[in-house]
Amino acid sequence: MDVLYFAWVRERIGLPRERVETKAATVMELVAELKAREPRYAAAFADISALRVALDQELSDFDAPLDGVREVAFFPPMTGG
Amino acid sequence: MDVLYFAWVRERIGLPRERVETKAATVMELVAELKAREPRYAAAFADISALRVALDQELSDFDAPLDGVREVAFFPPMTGG
Amino acid sequence: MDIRVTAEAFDFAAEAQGFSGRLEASGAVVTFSGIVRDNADGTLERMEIEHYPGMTEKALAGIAEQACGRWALEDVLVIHRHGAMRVGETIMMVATASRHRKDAFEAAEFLMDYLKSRAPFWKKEVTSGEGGAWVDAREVDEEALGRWLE
Amino acid sequence: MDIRVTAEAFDFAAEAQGFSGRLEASGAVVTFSGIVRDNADGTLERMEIEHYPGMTEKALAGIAEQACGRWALEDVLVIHRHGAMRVGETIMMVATASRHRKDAFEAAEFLMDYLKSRAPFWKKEVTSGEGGAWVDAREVDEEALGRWLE
Repeated sequence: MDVLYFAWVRERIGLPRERVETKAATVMELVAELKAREPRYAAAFADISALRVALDQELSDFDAPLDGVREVAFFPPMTGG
Repeated sequence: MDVLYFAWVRERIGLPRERVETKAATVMELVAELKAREPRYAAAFADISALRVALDQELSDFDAPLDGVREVAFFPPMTGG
Repeated sequence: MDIRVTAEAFDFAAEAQGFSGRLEASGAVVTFSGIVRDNADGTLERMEIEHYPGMTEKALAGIAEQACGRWALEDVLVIHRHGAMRVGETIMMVATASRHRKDAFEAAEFLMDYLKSRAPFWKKEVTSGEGGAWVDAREVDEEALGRWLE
Repeated sequence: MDIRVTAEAFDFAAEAQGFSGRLEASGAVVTFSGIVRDNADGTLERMEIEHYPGMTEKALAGIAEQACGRWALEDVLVIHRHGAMRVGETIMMVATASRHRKDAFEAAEFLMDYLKSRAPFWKKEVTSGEGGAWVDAREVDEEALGRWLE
């Protein structure tokens, strides 16, 4: 699965995207796996309420299942316009 | 006093403005005087609810006094924009 | 504040650009433009707009000043034509600029609602074949004013 | 419907004119444009906008389609830049066209409310001296979405 990071999430983790092999069933489980990796991931995911997630380029939520998902993206609330 | 007519009021009466000597105390009294003049005035003022009035270039109403007023204008509801 | 009543055609895009270009601090610009549209039968030859010289300028300035009192606006532009114009020509425009979009949007809608029913303009549609017909004021336009009186 | 996401600067006035010029039946055109404004200290060097290629285009098209479903619109234009831009440059614009101004205004506000909080763009302000700071989402922008859900 491709995992993408944007804005300060990208900056904290230090890369824009990576390939992740996981058996996580939900977004929350994936987040727990990532947090356990290294302090920079733990820092980026410290406050989940400050983050948004998109699954295959559609806004979703942290309880959503990852079944069949090919692309997960984490980012702060959007500030377009 | 100058009396001005716009849009279909002007067309029905047949002139855009005229000088009127009157002792009418209110707009309604002026309207009554004008209606008594000729059928074209009576036609223009037949339905007062379809008309608006401005006194010295400020929107007003038919009960308003004419004391000190120099310019009275009659017209249908505006359709700007 | 820039208020103009004119018989001349004007270039909406150039005016919008000039308006935006003069701003110092605004992040949000809203424009509205009204365009002569054809009637259902496609027979509109021209639109004729009559106005009340003197009162028109006062009414527009008064409406624009009210808008500036109610919202935090950096600038306001109102241009309104009178005389004859053809299908596709721009009848009028307003532009508002503010730091935040809410003020710019609300002020532009307020200006339009007041312009429609409180500025002394009267539209006549002249169709080929027949003569002209004065456009009736719409009840919905009068109602639109109500929301600003709460 | 014309949706563009681009790193290139664009000419707001030319786009607004092109949009209006293509219309057949609309009497009312509303535009919104967002301009990079300086910070309170006057030290903004540039604004940088990051986006999510692929999702951005889908999100904008989805929002524009929703607007077309809710209001009687003849056409919709959305242009949004990403990358670096300086004070005074146009970040984005929307334009809506309808027979009646109410539809054009409401649709433009709807588009803006959704763009602000639901399209994957992130703004960073880079000031002289210091580095950059990501712009925080504003609570008021999130609240603005609420009125379209009634």
